[in-house]
Amino acid sequence: MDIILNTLITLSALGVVLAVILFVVAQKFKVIEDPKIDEVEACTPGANCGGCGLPGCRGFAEACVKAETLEGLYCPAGGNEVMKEIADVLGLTAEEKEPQIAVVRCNGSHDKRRKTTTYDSALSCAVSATLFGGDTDCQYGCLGLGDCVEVCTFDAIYIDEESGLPIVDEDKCTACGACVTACPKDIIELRNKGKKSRRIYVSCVNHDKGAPAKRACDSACIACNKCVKACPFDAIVVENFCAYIDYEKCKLCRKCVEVCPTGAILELNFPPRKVKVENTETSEIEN
Amino acid sequence: MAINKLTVSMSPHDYGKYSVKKIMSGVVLAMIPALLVSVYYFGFDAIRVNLIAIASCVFFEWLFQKIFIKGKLTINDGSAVVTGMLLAFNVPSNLPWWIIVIGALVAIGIAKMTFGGLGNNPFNPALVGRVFLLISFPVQMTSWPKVSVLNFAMTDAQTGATPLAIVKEGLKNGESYSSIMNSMPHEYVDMLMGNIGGSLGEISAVALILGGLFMLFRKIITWHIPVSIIGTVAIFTAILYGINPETYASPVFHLLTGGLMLGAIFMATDMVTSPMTGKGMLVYGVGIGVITVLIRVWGAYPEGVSFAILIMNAVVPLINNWLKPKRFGETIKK
Amino acid sequence: MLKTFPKGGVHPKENKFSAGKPIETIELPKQVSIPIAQHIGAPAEAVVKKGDQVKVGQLIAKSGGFVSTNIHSSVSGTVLKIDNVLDTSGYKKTCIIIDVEGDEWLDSIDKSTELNTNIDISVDEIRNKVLDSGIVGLGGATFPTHVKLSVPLGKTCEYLIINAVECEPYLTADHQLMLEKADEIMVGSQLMQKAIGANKILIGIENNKPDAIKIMSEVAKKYENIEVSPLKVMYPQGGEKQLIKALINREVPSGGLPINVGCVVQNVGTAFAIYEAVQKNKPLFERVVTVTGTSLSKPCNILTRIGTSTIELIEAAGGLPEDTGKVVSGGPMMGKALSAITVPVTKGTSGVLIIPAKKSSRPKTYNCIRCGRCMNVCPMGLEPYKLKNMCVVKMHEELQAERILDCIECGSCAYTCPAGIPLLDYIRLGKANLNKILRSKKS
Amino acid sequence: MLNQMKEETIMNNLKNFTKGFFRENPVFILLLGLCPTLGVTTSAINGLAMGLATTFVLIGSNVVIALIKGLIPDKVRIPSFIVVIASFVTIIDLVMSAYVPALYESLGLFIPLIVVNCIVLGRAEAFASKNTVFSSLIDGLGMGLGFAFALTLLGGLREILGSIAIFNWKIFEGIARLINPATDYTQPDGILVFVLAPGAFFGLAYLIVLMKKISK
Amino acid sequence: MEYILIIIGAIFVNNIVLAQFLGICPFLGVSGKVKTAVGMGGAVLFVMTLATIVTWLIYTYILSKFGIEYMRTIAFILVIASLVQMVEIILKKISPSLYQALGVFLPLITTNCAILGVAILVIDKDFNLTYSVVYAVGTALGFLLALVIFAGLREHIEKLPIPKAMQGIPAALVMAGILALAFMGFSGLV
Amino acid sequence: MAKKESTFLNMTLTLFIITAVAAVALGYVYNITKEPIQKAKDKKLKTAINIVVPGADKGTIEIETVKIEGKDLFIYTVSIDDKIIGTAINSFSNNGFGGLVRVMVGFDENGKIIDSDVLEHKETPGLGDKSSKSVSNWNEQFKKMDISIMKDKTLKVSKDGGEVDAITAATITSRAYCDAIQRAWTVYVETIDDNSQQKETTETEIIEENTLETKTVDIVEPNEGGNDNE
Ligand SMILES: Cc1cc2nc3c(=O)[nH]c(=O)nc-3n(C[C@H](O)[C@H](O)[C@H](O)COP(=O)(O)O)c2cc1C
Ligand SMILES: Cc1cc2nc3c(=O)[nH]c(=O)nc-3n(C[C@H](O)[C@H](O)[C@H](O)COP(=O)(O)O)c2cc1C
Ligand SMILES: Cc1cc2nc3c(=O)[nH]c(=O)nc-3n(C[C@H](O)[C@H](O)[C@H](O)COP(=O)(O)O)c2cc1C
Ligand SMILES: Cc1cc2nc3c(=O)[nH]c(=O)nc-3n(C[C@H](O)[C@H](O)[C@H](O)CO)c2cc1C
Ligand code: SF4
Ligand code: SF4
Ligand code: SF4
Ligand code: SF4
Ligand code: FES
Repeated sequence: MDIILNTLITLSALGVVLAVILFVVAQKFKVIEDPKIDEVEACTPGANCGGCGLPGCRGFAEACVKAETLEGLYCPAGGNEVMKEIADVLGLTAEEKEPQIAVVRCNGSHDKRRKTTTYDSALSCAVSATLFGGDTDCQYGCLGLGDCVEVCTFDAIYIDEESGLPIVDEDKCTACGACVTACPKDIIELRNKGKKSRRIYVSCVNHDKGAPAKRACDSACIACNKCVKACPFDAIVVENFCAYIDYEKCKLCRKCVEVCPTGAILELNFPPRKVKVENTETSEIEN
Repeated sequence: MAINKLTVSMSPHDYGKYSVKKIMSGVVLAMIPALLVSVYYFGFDAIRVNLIAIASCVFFEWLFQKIFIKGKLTINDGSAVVTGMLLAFNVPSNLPWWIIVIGALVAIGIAKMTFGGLGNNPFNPALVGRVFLLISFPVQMTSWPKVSVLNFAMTDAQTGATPLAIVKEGLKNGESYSSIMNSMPHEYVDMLMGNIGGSLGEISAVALILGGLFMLFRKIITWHIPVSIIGTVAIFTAILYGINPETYASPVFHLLTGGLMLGAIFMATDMVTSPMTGKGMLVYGVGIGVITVLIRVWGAYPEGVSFAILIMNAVVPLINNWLKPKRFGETIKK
Repeated sequence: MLKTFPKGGVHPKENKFSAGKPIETIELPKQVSIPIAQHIGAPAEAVVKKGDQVKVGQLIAKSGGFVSTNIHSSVSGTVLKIDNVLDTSGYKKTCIIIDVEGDEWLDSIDKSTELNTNIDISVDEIRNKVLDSGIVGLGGATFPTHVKLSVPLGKTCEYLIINAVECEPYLTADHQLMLEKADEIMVGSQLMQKAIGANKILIGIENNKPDAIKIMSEVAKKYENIEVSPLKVMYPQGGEKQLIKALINREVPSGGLPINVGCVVQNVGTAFAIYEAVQKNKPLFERVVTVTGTSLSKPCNILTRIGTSTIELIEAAGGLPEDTGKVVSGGPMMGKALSAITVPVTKGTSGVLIIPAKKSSRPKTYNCIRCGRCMNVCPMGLEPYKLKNMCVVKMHEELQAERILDCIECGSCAYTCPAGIPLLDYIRLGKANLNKILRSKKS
Repeated sequence: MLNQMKEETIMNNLKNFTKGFFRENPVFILLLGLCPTLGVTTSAINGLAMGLATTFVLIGSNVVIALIKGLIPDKVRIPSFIVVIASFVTIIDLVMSAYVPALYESLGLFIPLIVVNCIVLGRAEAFASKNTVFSSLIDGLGMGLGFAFALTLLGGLREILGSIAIFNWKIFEGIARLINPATDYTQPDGILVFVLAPGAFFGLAYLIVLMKKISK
Repeated sequence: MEYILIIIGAIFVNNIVLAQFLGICPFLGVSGKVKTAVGMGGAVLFVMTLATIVTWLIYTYILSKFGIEYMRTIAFILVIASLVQMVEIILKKISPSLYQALGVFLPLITTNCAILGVAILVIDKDFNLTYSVVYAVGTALGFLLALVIFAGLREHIEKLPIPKAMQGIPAALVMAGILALAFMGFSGLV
Repeated sequence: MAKKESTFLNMTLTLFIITAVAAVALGYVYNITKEPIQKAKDKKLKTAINIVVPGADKGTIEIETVKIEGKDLFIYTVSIDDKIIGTAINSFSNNGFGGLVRVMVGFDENGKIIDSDVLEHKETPGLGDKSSKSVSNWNEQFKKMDISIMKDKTLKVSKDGGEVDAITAATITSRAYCDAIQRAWTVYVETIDDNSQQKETTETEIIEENTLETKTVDIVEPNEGGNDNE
């Protein structure tokens, strides 16, 4: 029995003494970090892709916990679902965003854009871009060396061997935007994913005049303005010799696709048209 | 007009004469004398061990590249051959084939390809393989066949100990160094030429030095590492010998026996796992020398070069961080 | 022992095929395309328009800022159009395209060849003439010379260093210029000396040009305070920091300019151009270009008008060989590979190098074997292998700490790497990215 | 309605239970408690024993902490938790040395060190202090068994490679005995490194790689 | 001499991380950068020495006296946990610069089993107080050495194209394994 | 869950209560396990002795401690019904590959070795650990060895000109084993020889077969130093 007594006395004394000390140092007993940060971090996909613009998922979690509203905080990788979870944890409401996806605005596959030189330096678009305009006559188009592929944490983009162009995997892309910043040619854009993942966009960014553009690439936008006229919703503008479709305005009517003489406008995930159309080939590339 | 498409690349547009392949084949060439000596003394077994080691190293290099580094295969750079040969040089000539294969697997699989292959490994692959084997199979790894000139008959050779082991055991049993040396069946000349027991590539100091000079001449290695290792060992053991010649072996003995020459010339100089600057190399070499003597004299193992090199390999990043080249324009503060 | 810089450097095969070939002129081209951005700094602004008639030496584009300079017509004729044309940069850039009609020079230009050693002219006048004549550094960087001739307040300049090193293999333009125009170069140098107030002129020439050393030393005796120093052959001795180190053993501090150690460095070609501009009123519209290459039948040095298509130079040197794989503007170590042979010659074009297909692709690349060769040859004491790795994984802060911005892009590292790693490609990329970041931080 | 809720909690509990094995395996994924993982796994049986001892502490402390969580002032939370954990560790320490002395000896220092095993305190903090007693119990069980699973796996791997045996059953010799009970065959040694320190690191490294591949 | 042997033994032969497997979590966790490794090593050196002294005293003069040795685990961990806290507070007051350097690592030390491990080991080994302190210092130096070497290695391979599957912890563990292999060379030294 | 307010009183009280509860609970467990722990220890010792002196588990054991070279050496005299059936000696050698090796040697009344086994070692698994009975039967060769015939010699491995076959590639361990046996024998001879009491004998205790169950005899634990790990 004295063992129990000894134990009791010693340990309790220790406990009390420590408690007294701890009261003095109470403030600092543990790593002061809001446990909510961990919880929020647990909700994030943990890919550390940086798509939110903050240093990693933990950085994002910290920002969320600190912030009073979730406005302006969005995890593109996790999407609305994750944001909802986070909002639940923090008792806030999440912003809803229309799902987006990366599109590669270049149509210059190997067969459409002839090589005029041979590139022989480090296999990096950024390196190549500091050296010259590209190994074709188009100095705006995709260099095909895959900087975008390199940065994608989700394996959502790959270079198609045949065309030499990057292809975005619809299911994997989280619209984190990493590839957008990586591309030295500013070819990749985040666009609304659209209903049933249907999208229409001008797959060209060249600013050459029509003739040299056409010479350099068979499916270049030649700034002919036909699509502008065809669009019933004023969604298309031509600037600097290149057409651009505003995805907020575009109603996916596909009229522009039909009139484009070079097939620079791409449509994705539409059912096949009943009437025959000449330039289906362009949509084949992506599908 | 141009017939060919012009090539566009960044400057420079001219290139020097060295290539990895040339460097590696240079190392292989430099190892030939030592290989010949080993064949002379160990016969067919030396060839057998070398072939198995090289073949399995190259095979594993190929295999792991398939698994880990999809895409380009670069087995033809020759580094796996060097690793294989050096692994073979570091084992007894009567080692069973499956142990050699395990050694190659460890060297290439664990020590090299885990880190992404040539150039990325922080530790010397052949030595990792060797130390792994030494610790895993101490029985087989420390039964040294007795040398016998041009013995091509595949008889089971007798085993004998290495001079280092003889001295170590003797000293541990309280014998004096001079009496051990008196009963030692080898002369210094034997040690120089290779007529002693040991791993198949380490026995002949002369052949190894020859190879080293060749590599120096071909600018494959610089003098810093071999000189600093050998110098440190010589000085350190000379001091000990000076203190008490009865309990410590002489510097000449230390220099000529064991894997010191092999290590200093061929293994510590592996550029992948050694420091970049001359100063760094000297620090590295001195470190190897000191640790080698520590282990040889006071440690449990008779031989310490392999361990010393591996330990200093681990310190190389720190050395590189610490001893950087002198930057141009550093002398004047902005 | 000849002087040289102490650390790093390589010695590629010299291949100076066109050495000793007198400077020739070639037939005027039918058309020239003159880029409005031929120098470091802001592009010039075109002052002519389609259909305008221009004469040789007439101003066609005006300096677009302090660090910028004027552009002059190199031919007489009609402005055909102002359009985007592929130039040395590999991109299409704005050029003034002129159809050549005759060869009518501005009257103000003194076409005589007699030497004018009278430098009794005010400092401001020198600078103005240099700016008006559109002089830029002809050593490669094409930095507007009038800026370099204005020593900043509070700094003094002791030495004017004339860079006659021509350390690039193949190139001989400066060499030949020295042989033919030694006196003019001396006068030009004196003009610069006056402008910057230097006490002394040092001329550094590599020892592989003994004839130039001889002539220059002889001529220098006629003038005061000019010293010619032979130097050991070692690339990149022509880099201004290396040259200063070799000649007067001073190190330009990291991030600093030669003026921080009391020097200004100018190329011999620049000195000659300044002579012509100040003494002869002749704007910079032509320059000497070496056209060379192992496969070329007639390697030569050509005095050519700015804006001439490269192909015409090649034709003059014996035509483009069939097996050509690469055409480089400049030397093999620092030159820029052209994506087409139609690009116009600019003020910065010091040579055209033809490389056969066999030699035009890069060596096979392996992983870095950490041999340290790149580090040992780097004249700036950098660690290129490390910089490259850091560039790949985008560690920009560390890159700055490792002094990537000190890299002079000499290419010694990539030249020497046994693993054939395009070190300089990545270092350039890293520098560009880092500069971008630094700029955005500033603003 | 009620049924459905029950079902949900059961599902939840099941999830809590299974996550410890793969998705949140403390060793392979969370990389916690590595010292015992590396230190005691010279054989499968050691690994298993250590794992079970840890499981006991985990369950015990989880349950008790979930019970008393409402009573503890925030600032002495950690010390209180530590006392609870340390008590269970001492219990298992005493019990093991009393009833399985051989095993106790081979685990040595690592039994008292369960106290500082980050998993235990981590679970107490992250789970038990916020959840019900029952789900804390399930969580402790799941995590503990996940830990035991990892340790047994690593122990098994090292034992097979290092001594060609599994759960102390010598494989070659065992098979030889099965074929001919009278045989005096003694099997060769394994790859010794694997029962020594370096082998622990190698084994864990490649198991983690494997586990990441599998759990993907 | 004896003390030197204890220190050498603790640093090289029985390195706490590479041979005894204690403190692996911080060894893997805080070895990303050489700088932080030095900080952590310093903090461990400090706390380990202090904790060993205090726990030794408590064991010898309290637990042993009352015959309740079996309570050492619970007593030690309580003491260590509060000690770390106290050190943190005190440091903050008296030497802000030291606190800046070590502060972030202190909380990590509570759950570092090397601290508790050494406290228990010196009891198991029946060391007297001086021996215990020397042993603790040696062990902590061994930890520091291993941590710094390892951080150097990790900083180095971080920049290299390691195969994806091996990146991070697996590669680090393999290096730790090779390092442990190399350190076996020291066996028998003491 | 709402966090509980922290005040001095409730903090101290909580910790006090928790430690008190823990203390009582642990004390209780300790009391329960105390005996089995003691028993396990005794049993371990007895089993160890029993291997080298069969029958020890049924006899009475007298323990004597001798200090040599700063280390304890234990002598267990085993008797059944006051008849000494053998002496087990827990001896050691410092010369093992991993340092200390402890060997239990049993002598019969004639000074012949009954049997021996390793108690504690840090030798390499697969090599030095072959000296242990549980791993190999190498130490069988010491059985029935009449060590007394080599009064003036020392036990040596064959490599050093002795009579013991060393373990393959573990000569060092084999030597250490011989060294330990030699030491045990020296001590044995000295203790038998009542006159030679130069060695300082520290304590003597007796464990009796029947009393073991109830009496708590403080056995000097042979396993001092602890097996760090592995
Ligand atoms: C951004 C920049 C600013 C410079 N500013 C000055 C300057 O203020 N004064 C000057 O004399 N030279 C200046 N220089 C010229 C350099 O000193 C050097 O002569 C020029 O860059 C060409 O050298 P390089 O061919 O070795 O690169 C400047 C150069 C650059 C690139
Ligand atoms: C690697 C390197 C090599 C150079 N080589 C030469 C050279 O051979 N001759 C030369 O005149 N300028 C050379 N330069 C340019 C000089 O650094 C410097 O810009 C020039 O001499 C300044 O004169 P400028 O402004 O008149 O061109 C080189 C620059 C670098 C970076
Ligand atoms: C990793 C390793 C562990 C070893 N462990 C032991 C050991 O535990 N006991 C031993 O006697 N020898 C051990 N040795 C072998 C000794 O170093 C030495 O070679 C051997 O004892 C000499 O014995 P031999 O004369 O039978 O060859 C070990 C060797 C290695 C490489
Ligand atoms: C001088 C020199 C020494 C080398 N030494 C070794 C060596 O000791 N072990 C080895 O595996 N490879 C060696 N190599 C080959 C190669 O560098 C090595 O396999 C790399 O470490 C693999 O990344 C050597 C290469 C050279 C050029
Ligand atoms: S494809 Fe681009 S936007 Fe989509 S996930 Fe990959 S990097 Fe992010
Ligand atoms: S889209 Fe941009 S980044 Fe991607 S391959 Fe093309 S040029 Fe490179
Ligand atoms: S790093 Fe820059 S300065 Fe150094 S060798 Fe390479 S290119 Fe030249
Ligand atoms: S020269 Fe090439 S291989 Fe050698 S260290 Fe530099 S980058 Fe690596
Ligand atoms: S388990 Fe030892 S430090 Fe985490």
